[in-house]
Amino acid sequence: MQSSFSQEQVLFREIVSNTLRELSPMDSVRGHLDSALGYDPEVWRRLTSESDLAGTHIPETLGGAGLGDVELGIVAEEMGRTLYTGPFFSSAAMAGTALIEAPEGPLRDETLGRIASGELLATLVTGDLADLSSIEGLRIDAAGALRGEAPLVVDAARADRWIVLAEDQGEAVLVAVDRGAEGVVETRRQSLDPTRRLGRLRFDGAVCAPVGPLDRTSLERLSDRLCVALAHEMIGGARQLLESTVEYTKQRVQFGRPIGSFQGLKHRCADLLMELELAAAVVHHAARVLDGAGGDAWTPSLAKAMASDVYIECAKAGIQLRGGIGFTWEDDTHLWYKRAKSSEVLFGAAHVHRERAIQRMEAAQ
Amino acid sequence: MQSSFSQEQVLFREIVSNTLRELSPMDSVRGHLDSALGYDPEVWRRLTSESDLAGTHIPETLGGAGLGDVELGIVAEEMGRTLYTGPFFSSAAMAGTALIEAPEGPLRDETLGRIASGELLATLVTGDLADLSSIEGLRIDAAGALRGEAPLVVDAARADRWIVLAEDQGEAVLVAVDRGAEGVVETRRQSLDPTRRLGRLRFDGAVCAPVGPLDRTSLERLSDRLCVALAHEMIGGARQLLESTVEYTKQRVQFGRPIGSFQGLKHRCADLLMELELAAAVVHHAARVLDGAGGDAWTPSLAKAMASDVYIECAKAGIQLRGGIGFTWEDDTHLWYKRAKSSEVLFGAAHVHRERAIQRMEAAQ
Amino acid sequence: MSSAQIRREVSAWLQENWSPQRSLREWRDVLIDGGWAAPHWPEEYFVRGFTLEQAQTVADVFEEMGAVGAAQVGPRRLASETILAHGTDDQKERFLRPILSGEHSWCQLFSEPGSGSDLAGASTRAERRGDVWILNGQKVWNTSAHHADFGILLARSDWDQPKHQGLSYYLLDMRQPGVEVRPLQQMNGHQSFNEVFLTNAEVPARDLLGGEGNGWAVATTTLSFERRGFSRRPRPDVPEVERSGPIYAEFEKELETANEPYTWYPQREGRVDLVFQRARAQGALREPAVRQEMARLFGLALGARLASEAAEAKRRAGTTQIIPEGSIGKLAASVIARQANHVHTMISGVDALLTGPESAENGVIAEVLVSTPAISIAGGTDEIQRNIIAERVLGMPKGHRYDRGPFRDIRRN
Amino acid sequence: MSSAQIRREVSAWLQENWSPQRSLREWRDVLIDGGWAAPHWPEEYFVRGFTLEQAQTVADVFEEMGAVGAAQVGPRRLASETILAHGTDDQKERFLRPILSGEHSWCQLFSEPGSGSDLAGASTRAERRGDVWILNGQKVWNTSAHHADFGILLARSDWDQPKHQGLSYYLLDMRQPGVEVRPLQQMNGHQSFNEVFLTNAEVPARDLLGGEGNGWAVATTTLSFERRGFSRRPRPDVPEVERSGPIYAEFEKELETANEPYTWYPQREGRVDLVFQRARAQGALREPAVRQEMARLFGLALGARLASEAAEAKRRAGTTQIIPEGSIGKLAASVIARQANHVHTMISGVDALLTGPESAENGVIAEVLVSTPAISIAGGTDEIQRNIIAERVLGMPKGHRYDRGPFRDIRRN
Repeated sequence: MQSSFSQEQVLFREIVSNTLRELSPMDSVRGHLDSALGYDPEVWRRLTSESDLAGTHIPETLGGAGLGDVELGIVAEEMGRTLYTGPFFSSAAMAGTALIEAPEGPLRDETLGRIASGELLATLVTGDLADLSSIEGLRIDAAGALRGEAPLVVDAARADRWIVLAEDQGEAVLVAVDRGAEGVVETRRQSLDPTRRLGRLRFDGAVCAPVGPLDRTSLERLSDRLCVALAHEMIGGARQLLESTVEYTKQRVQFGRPIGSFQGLKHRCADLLMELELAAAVVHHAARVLDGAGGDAWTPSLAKAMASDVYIECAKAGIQLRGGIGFTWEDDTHLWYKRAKSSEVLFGAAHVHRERAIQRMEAAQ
Repeated sequence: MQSSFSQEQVLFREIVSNTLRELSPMDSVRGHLDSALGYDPEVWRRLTSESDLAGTHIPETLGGAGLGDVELGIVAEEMGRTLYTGPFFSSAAMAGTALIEAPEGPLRDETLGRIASGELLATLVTGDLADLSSIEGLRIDAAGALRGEAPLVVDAARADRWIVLAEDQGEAVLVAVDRGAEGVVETRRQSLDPTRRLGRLRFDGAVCAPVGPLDRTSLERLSDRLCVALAHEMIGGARQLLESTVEYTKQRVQFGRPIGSFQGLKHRCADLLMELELAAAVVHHAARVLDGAGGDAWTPSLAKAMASDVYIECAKAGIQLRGGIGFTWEDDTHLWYKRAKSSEVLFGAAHVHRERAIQRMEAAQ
Repeated sequence: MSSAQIRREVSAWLQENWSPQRSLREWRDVLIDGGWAAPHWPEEYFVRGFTLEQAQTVADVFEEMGAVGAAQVGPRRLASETILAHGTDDQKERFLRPILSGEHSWCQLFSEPGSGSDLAGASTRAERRGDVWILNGQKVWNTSAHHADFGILLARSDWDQPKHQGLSYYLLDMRQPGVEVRPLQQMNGHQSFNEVFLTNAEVPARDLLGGEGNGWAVATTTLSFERRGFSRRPRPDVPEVERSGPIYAEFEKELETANEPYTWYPQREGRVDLVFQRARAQGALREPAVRQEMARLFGLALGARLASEAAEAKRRAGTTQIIPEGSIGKLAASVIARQANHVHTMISGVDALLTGPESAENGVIAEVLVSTPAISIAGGTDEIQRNIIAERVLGMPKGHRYDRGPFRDIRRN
Repeated sequence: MSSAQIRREVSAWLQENWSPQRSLREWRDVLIDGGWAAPHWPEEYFVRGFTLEQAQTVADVFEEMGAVGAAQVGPRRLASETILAHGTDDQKERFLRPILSGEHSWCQLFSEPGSGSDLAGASTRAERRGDVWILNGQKVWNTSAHHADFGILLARSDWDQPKHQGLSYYLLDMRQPGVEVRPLQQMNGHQSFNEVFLTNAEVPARDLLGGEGNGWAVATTTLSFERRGFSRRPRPDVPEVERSGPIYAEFEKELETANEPYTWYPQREGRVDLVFQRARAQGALREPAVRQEMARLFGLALGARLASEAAEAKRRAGTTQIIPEGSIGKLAASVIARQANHVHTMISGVDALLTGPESAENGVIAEVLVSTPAISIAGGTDEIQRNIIAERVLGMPKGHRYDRGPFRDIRRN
């Protein structure tokens, strides 16, 4: 029960899906979890230079594919399915989308071009990862230098360039800080989710290059777009989990029968599939709305909330229905579970987004 | 898994239970649903004059049994089980408890005595049935007369005497208005729950007799006690529903087997029983706390919220597991369902009480 | 034929033939003879063999021009589609036209007190005596049976066959002494259904549909149309052109009679449309806990609408076969209705104690509160939908069956 | 004997015998010979035949006086209670005393990769050769197996019997070449369990417990003690008297070793105790949606505590038989742990992204987030508990069994 994608979008998904399954199977993901980088650089090179995925939603004029939020969502969804750990989400989705929302200019355009080609890794730095439309915590001082702390930065250590959302005389601005700049203290932080790396950045009058201002609309749009991209990643993960769990229940025999023949398990899986289909429909719709199909301003928040809920439910079921083996380190299920937990709170938890959706509805009335 | 009651309390429950089952079986309840009174006066006479139930928690010196909230709860629980429709809850529990919380005095004492004996029916009248600790809507004017509207009054039409909670110069007071007093407009209202009758009372300078003031503590205690009494009624109803539903699933055969052998239904019933046992434990505990066993001030609200949730879940399951027959008028299940719906909102819905419980916890810290 | 072509052709035909001054009966004869009464039917039956999507285009043009279509609502459509699929030429000749014209109304006689979820467990007895089948038993949940002329009926003609193989499917004349219809009241006060008692009721042998012992296959066809909403009431759209003329009064009356059992169906679905305005009016928009539950509800409702649109598009493009994903939509509708009930209760607060015309929204909210339990039962319980989803969509293995072997040996109530 | 009498007697005996200057081994000998090591055991085994309630009184007095009791934590108590119930005199003579003294530690070897929920489906092979049983197979989820001296083990001694009748129960010496123990890491990083591989491991015939083919009945005894919490770690109460003396160091070390696998168990239960203070510190008390979920959690936790106190009282007064209501408490613990996880996540917000010593409460919250899934699996899954509640408490009928007949013909992985 997929929502209606165009022929091209269906084909695009198929290509992305096949590429990821081929290039980044689970043993590759697991093999790099503890490596210095946390991902296979060769796979990333091929995903960018051969498949051009990093430029999916970056304008063609800047070297990207010029596609929209629907296609960005498709990539995120398939990466969620395969639990891809490379820097796509931080660099292309987070930093990329922030720059796209900024006014055109040489620094923005050059950065976007290099993000698209994969030669430069960036990430988005904000003072509050729970609310992307907030500009608290980081500010430009009178001398034009950057001050403040970003306590949680996705892929901080991987980025060559930090795209920082800061406050400048009450307004939101985007500035760029290159790795190696003075006045930056970077700390690696221990992430609950081993597939999502985190760091802390302190800026004590760091030299930064202005990218441009972000007005209220752009800021909210940025938040909406990243929530929707993340929501895609989540429903991809949820679907993978549900499928693999159902498959497990068909194979696993207890009491002389496959456990998938027990009605208690069947009903739980049926409920999850229903919940997933509704969430997926809203998530896909939200991307179309962002792509200008028109629609209601509350869909991004509903999408994030619903995707959060169904992902964590699928993750809990994934462990539970596997029994003890699902709770072991050796089994893969816990990696999705941890991704579900980290995605649940990233960019704001479900209850925050439910409240925001109602606020948007009130504003629209 | 009953919480610990004393030997006397266990015996008391047994007597109340047997009495109600004998005097007020389901055909008697249904037989009187559409009658003018809505209950069998002969049954009420026997419950009061023979079993003294109306005086359960009224002081012995005034002719009651002098028992506590635990015993009041036991009566309410057994009446919830049998869906008793007589004026116990309005007269003994609601008006009775309000008077007990008021300072001693001739009018209070006389009224309590006559409530205990069953010869007088009273009910509690407040401006806001959603919040018993609110005194909005009804006030004593400069001439000492009662003004305002009580939009929802339980058993308004049955009462010989209305015990009214009103505001007098910023303070809460209890006054009594006798049926027939001038300046009172009484309207019968159509109740969703045919086992709980409702009316509206307008007082346009009605003559009233002062009973006495209620300070903040008494007012909150009144609210707590009635919430806990109602919560008992609710878990009684929930248990009856769960038991009868489980019994139905053992008898009803579909696909060549009792439907109770389907694991989907088993797991649902098991979850309901667990939820019910936890709710019942909290409800019983709340009564002990009120009776002075000591304990936390938030238990009454937790009790009301948990009882609401489990009652409505048992009611939904009661209909669902019976299939089409459960949705018919002829079947009894809908009467419990409607009682569950009315109890859910009476004295404040579950979310209101959950919020109140946390407020009490904060206050206690 | 393209959509534009169809539009042109239908418009031209209506320009020439449609007149609101005709009687309903007269007009329907013109309509049927003109071949526009059921454009998705095969060409030998009045019509054109259109796809459902093309047929929708025809309906759209009728709607735009204010023209009245064939009689469609209620169980009659289930009957006509099933007869079309399984009937003899004789049956089609006799039954289809009066259905389209509105002359005959029909009811469905499948469920029994002992076979609810387990429809194939029907134990109404059918015995052949010469040229006549004699029927004895009880049916239940029969919408419109009290004014139906005919009924489609499932009965057991062979008790020694396994459950699904001993059933036959009959076209029953309701106007006979052996058929007694009694109204059945629901917990929400409506009487939308009936019980039907059969005491030596008779069906001529020629009105057995689809052959003896083939009843389950035929019933499956009916059920597939039911699942796809063929018995649904038409949505109460505001007409786009002014409607005046005697035919409209007749048509409205026909609709009213047919729709009468369904007036509470929107309430059964939870009336999500009323939630926001009610929350605002009652001040519940100030309550964060209510807002949380509203957002959950709106998310589910949006998801279900989007998913069903996608499924609908799939269906229109495709065939008449059962899409098991329909069960996901059905299950979702239950979840949504329950959540809507919950939210309406939170919004109403103690006002939820009331019912009737003086209660909220002229009693509509109260009707929601006591009607939503039906949606997870009627037309296949939630439990059955979950089984279908698990087994047919997710491919999980079936459990042990207790109802194999000769029907007379199977345990039943 | 009344509680007061017991108190007097125990106090007097401790006054006379207890000294924190003794070595642990010395003291335990005194304790066992004095008859206070396991006061609920029958009189012929060192002890007094007390009820569990009386035994608790004894334990209370020990606690108050700071006296060290018998070695109790971990699977050793499951072993001792089972041997007491089913052992030969010889077995009781050899095994019970070293358990009480702490000399021997034990582990439980029941679960297998192929038999988790379905414990009776064990397929570890036991073959008798002369005076010795030869064991081959794999066990899993074996707490403390890496330092255990002995194991209680369930294995299949007859493949032609039905599932529950072909099992036997063995007392296995872990210190032998045929037993290999490998640690098993969980998703929360702890290694509380082991896998145990048996390759021609040997058990002398005299260490078969309860008779050949009687393994399931014996295992049921063990499981009933497990369900009643006999393997639970002692709660970390603050000692009521000052504790100084060499014996405490030894005792602490014994406890630490035995408790090491259980350090994350409080986190598995959700750490409801931390919720309120965390909510206040994080500012989450200002969020109404969080308050709602907190109230739900506290209600469930209060209900579970009260219900389990009531059940505990019943147990202490009564016998050792299985109380099926225990399954309600087990199921409730799962619901509570999940809700606590949810609430901790809401409270932490993006701080829930972190783990390790620099994360909230020194990593405890993060450990909650990745540990609660275990509680609904270990010691009988939620699904099994629901079956028990439905069938044994509510009396709902059992479904079809697929595992009848000779074990070798039953389908398995």
